[in-house]
Amino acid sequence: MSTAATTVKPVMPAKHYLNDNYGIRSWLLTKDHKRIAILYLCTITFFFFLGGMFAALIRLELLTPEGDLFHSDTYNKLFTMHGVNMIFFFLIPSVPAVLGNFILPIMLGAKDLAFPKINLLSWYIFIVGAGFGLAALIGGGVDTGWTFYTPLSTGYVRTPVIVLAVGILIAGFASIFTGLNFIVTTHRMRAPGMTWGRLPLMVWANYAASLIMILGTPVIAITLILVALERGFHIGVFDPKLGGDPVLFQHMFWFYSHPAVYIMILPGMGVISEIVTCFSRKRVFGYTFIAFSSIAIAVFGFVVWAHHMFVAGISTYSALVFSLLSFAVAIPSAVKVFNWTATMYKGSVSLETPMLYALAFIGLFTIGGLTGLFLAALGTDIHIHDTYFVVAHFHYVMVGGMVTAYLGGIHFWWPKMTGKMYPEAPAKLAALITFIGFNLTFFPQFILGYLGMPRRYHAYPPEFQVLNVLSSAGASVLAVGFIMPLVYFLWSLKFGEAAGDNPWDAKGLEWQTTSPPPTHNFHEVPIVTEDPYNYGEEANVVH
Amino acid sequence: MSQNSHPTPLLYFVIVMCLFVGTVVTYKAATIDMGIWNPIVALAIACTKAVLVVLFFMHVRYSDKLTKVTVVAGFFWLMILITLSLSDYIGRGFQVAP
Amino acid sequence: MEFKLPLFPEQASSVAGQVDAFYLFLVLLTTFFSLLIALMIVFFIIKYRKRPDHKAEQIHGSTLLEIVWTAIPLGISMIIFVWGAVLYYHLQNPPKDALEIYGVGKQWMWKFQHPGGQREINTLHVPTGRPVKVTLISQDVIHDFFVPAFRIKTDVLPNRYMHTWFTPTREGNYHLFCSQYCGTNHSGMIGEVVVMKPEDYAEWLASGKAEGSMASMGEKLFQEFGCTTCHRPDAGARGPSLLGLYGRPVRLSDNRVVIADDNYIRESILNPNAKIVSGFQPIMPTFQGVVSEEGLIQITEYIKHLSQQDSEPLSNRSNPAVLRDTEVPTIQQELKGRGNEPAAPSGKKP
Amino acid sequence: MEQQKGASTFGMWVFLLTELMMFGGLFASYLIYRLKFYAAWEAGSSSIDVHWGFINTLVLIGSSFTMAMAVWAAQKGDKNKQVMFLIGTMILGAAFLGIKGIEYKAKYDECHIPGHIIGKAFNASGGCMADGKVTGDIAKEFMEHQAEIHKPVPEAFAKQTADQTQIFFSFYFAMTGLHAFHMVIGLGLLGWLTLRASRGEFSGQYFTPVELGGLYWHFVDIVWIFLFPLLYLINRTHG
Repeated sequence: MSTAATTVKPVMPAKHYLNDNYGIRSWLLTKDHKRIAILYLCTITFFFFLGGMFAALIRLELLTPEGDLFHSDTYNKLFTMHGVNMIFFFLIPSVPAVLGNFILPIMLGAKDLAFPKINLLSWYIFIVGAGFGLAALIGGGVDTGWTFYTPLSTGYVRTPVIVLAVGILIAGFASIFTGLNFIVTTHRMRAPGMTWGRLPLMVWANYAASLIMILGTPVIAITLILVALERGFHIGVFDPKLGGDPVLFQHMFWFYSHPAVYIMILPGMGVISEIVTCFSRKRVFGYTFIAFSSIAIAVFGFVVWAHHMFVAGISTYSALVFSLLSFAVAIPSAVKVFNWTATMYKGSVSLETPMLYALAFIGLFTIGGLTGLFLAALGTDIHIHDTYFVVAHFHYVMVGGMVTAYLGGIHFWWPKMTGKMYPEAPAKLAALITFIGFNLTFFPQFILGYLGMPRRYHAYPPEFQVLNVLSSAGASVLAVGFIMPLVYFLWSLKFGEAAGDNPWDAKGLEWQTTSPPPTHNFHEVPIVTEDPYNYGEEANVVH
Repeated sequence: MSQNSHPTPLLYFVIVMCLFVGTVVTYKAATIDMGIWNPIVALAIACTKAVLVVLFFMHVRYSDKLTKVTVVAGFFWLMILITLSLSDYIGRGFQVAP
Repeated sequence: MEFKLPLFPEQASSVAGQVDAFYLFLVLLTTFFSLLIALMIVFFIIKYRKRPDHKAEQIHGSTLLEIVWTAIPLGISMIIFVWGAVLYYHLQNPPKDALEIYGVGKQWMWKFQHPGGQREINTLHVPTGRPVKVTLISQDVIHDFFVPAFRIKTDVLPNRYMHTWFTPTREGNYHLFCSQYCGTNHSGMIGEVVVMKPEDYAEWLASGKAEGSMASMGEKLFQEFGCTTCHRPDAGARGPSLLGLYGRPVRLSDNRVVIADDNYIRESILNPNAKIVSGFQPIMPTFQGVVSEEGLIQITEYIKHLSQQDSEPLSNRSNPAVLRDTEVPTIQQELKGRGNEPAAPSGKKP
Repeated sequence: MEQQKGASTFGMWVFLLTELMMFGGLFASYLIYRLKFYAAWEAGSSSIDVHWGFINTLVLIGSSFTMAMAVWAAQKGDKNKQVMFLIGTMILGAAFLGIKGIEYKAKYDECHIPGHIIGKAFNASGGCMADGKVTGDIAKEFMEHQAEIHKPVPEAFAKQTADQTQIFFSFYFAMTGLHAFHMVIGLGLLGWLTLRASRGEFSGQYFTPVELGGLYWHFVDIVWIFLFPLLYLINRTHG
């Protein structure tokens, strides 16, 4: 099949989900998971660049130590809105709600998610939540930090905290509904022959992330409700003046917000598993181990939250337990990295853009993950907690890991989503620029952190300036790397070549249908008879 | 779940009577001073009642394995939340002064 | 712009070297594994690059390899855990002979008071060669006391005392940062720790204008609030005597045993009936909103002082609440004891 | 169809998992504070009228029974019984909310609503004026209560404990409020189900919506089964 695709110039199918019907109503009332994915894509792209703009302003301010560009209140709002936008309105919905929404049902051989209406509802809920977020922004912005620590958030700041909290709460329900849909779809909507052992790793990863979404999100929902009530009506919950305990807020907050980083990274890991196998032309190494490490991360991810609180006044006993458990969650991540690397062994590796992003992911995630050990270890955490070391670690995992995986995934499935091929040369250049810019931005922050520069500082002692300038310079490079894809993706919509059904010659059900797929994904229900990643079936298989 | 294995109205009636009795027992037990055992008894009865509702009213007894696993998973995660956060507060009591 | 590119902060405390050693170990580990992965990737890209005559060899995996690369990281992480935990335990437990300094954090400044009563704002003078324990509390939101040169940090909470300790080893001026975001002027909540030779420190203390030592100020407050009417060291006193109380275990009316530390004393002043000493009535009024955080610290210091003066506190028969160390039940005994008898006023259990 | 039905039921269960964790956050915080402020918890709990809570528990359990019967009737395809049981469930549910309203009103009159909601500030020691008489003096009640069962406590202690009941009431209202909110949603669902049932939309082959409504309603019942002892029955030994 692939030989035919490469010799004949591919053409777009006559009928697909994009031209099935037209008009704004056909999009806003669609129940097609693919169209909803596109709606999400547009929404979160907006929030990504909004959050990126805040980041740019932050880096601009930090060029000089004096804090002379903005007032400190403005700066505090900038980093709060950067964090909130990026985490709740970009990272959490990024891979699940865009790539997962688009690809998961097709990978399973289903014609849609289990509850298409709820899927659409989830997007609308997200829009309402995002609307509240924007309202808080237009209403002056919030300056609590994305962590909303009490009693600062409940009693001291004078910004629209409640509006933002309600926005996050509502957006949280969007993610709950996405997770619910994924879980039910994975259980109930698999095509004939699609056994659990044949599920693509992307599905496993999204399934694991969905578990966290449905089990963790409600806890932050109720916590934010309590914060809003306490702020609005002065009821005593966390306020020490009324006998409350601010540390309890931190427990409840991190119970969700730590697993939330796995909501962000797990689906990204799924994307990487797909890309690495495809561009190594090889079966994935240790399928079972990668699949179960996703589940292990989801489960262990729930029992490590207090490692954010080692210096916040938890008991020594708890600190020891949570430190130990935190190391436990590092193991499955390490297993994944080793397996991806081993997948390339004796493969036939080619470096198309998605693969470049995937390799960048593996490298950067390794650094991000290993620096996590510094923070899980009690002795060093005392020194580097709440410094730029944390900022650097977090961004290595979230930007170096997640955003890279997201971009890799978008490049990988762009031909499937739009039927058009993006231009390869600028895409490779953008991947390279992103990689360089990213490291230049965030590597100096590790050093800054160990030197003792606290996070969320608007002005800083002058000896930190050199590293901060390096970081800001890197940020400008990174910005170019992020804007380039936006341009060439938009360009490819009009001028890109038709991609053909399977431009990467990849395995998986999504590549067996047309690009773009028809509204019901498959013309006939596929029947799965082989393992995933069955690359090179003609070659001798070594067990 | 097939139709013939569903509970009958009689069974529902027995269950609801058990629940009523459980409520009365909780209420009465609360008026007896059992020291540390009061909340334990109250919660034990509440758990029993909840299990009855889950098993019969919510048909989990007659459902497939997946539903059962879901229910157990829910309580497992709830216990993670409660025990681990509570352990910090109890752990503070164990701290030895220098 | 001054061009300096330091990679490590100065080492100015006894633990700084230990933390740095641990950090360096982790850096080497990280470098090793990152390079390992990176080099493997580069090697595979080159060696197994796509070429017409080369086909991928299909390998399913290897359980042995999986076990190896699960076990090795697990082993390494356990080493890290133990090393980190030992360091943490050391940093959590200040030595007994430490010089005690109290600090109050508020938006957006630090206030410190030395035992001699000298106060300072946003500056902290300490001598070299002696452990210093800083007990901290916040008047408003959560702050964080962070001295990078000492490698120590602790959040400063509004409702209870937190402490940290260090032994300064090198003279100089070091940064003091608030590292928990605390509102508008968070980045301005910085100060300086001045480490001096002990003799210079003594001189500095002597030059400082203090209305009296902290303990004497505490004593004054103690008299002012009429605490002495009840807290007397005689048998008929309505309140437990405070002689020799500090740092000792106390038996409560519900038979629990707690240590009379700073937080216990603070709670007993603000919320006197949360923990009733065995053999006494819950009759003490609250001093919530009456005593300032600094006043509380001074009274605590006075109570601490009382224990240091009295050389034989335990022979004081009017003070039945304070237990000897040998009388303190272990956790197991305590749990057993709690189960056997109905605890008063009633089962304190969820 | 079978797959879709299985999917819906399973989806509902997954949703209930979410709901469970949402209440779970409150339960965990509640337990932590209960350990910390036991006296205030006791005093606050004693100031709630346990009889209403008791009756409400019976009412809600009864409604769970009628709901289970409604699902049974739907399964049998008996339209009349189904509508009857659904309406019965709605009546019991509404009765529950009505009783909850009476309890809330009493707490409002006694100034026991935490914070400054709806014009009245929280006041548990010293009482507050309602209809010309002083009510809701938890401090006084606590003193009398303690004098009866253990030993007299001083006024200062009682006052402080009474002040701390604000946290108890925060949780009381948050937990029962969230529960009542679920009840209201549940009533809406039941109304919709009744309408559909009366149109004869459900049969022995298709009654998934009724079943899902049942699952939701039973879950809300379970939450109350825990709320009742946790909020009302902390120390009733000498009440």
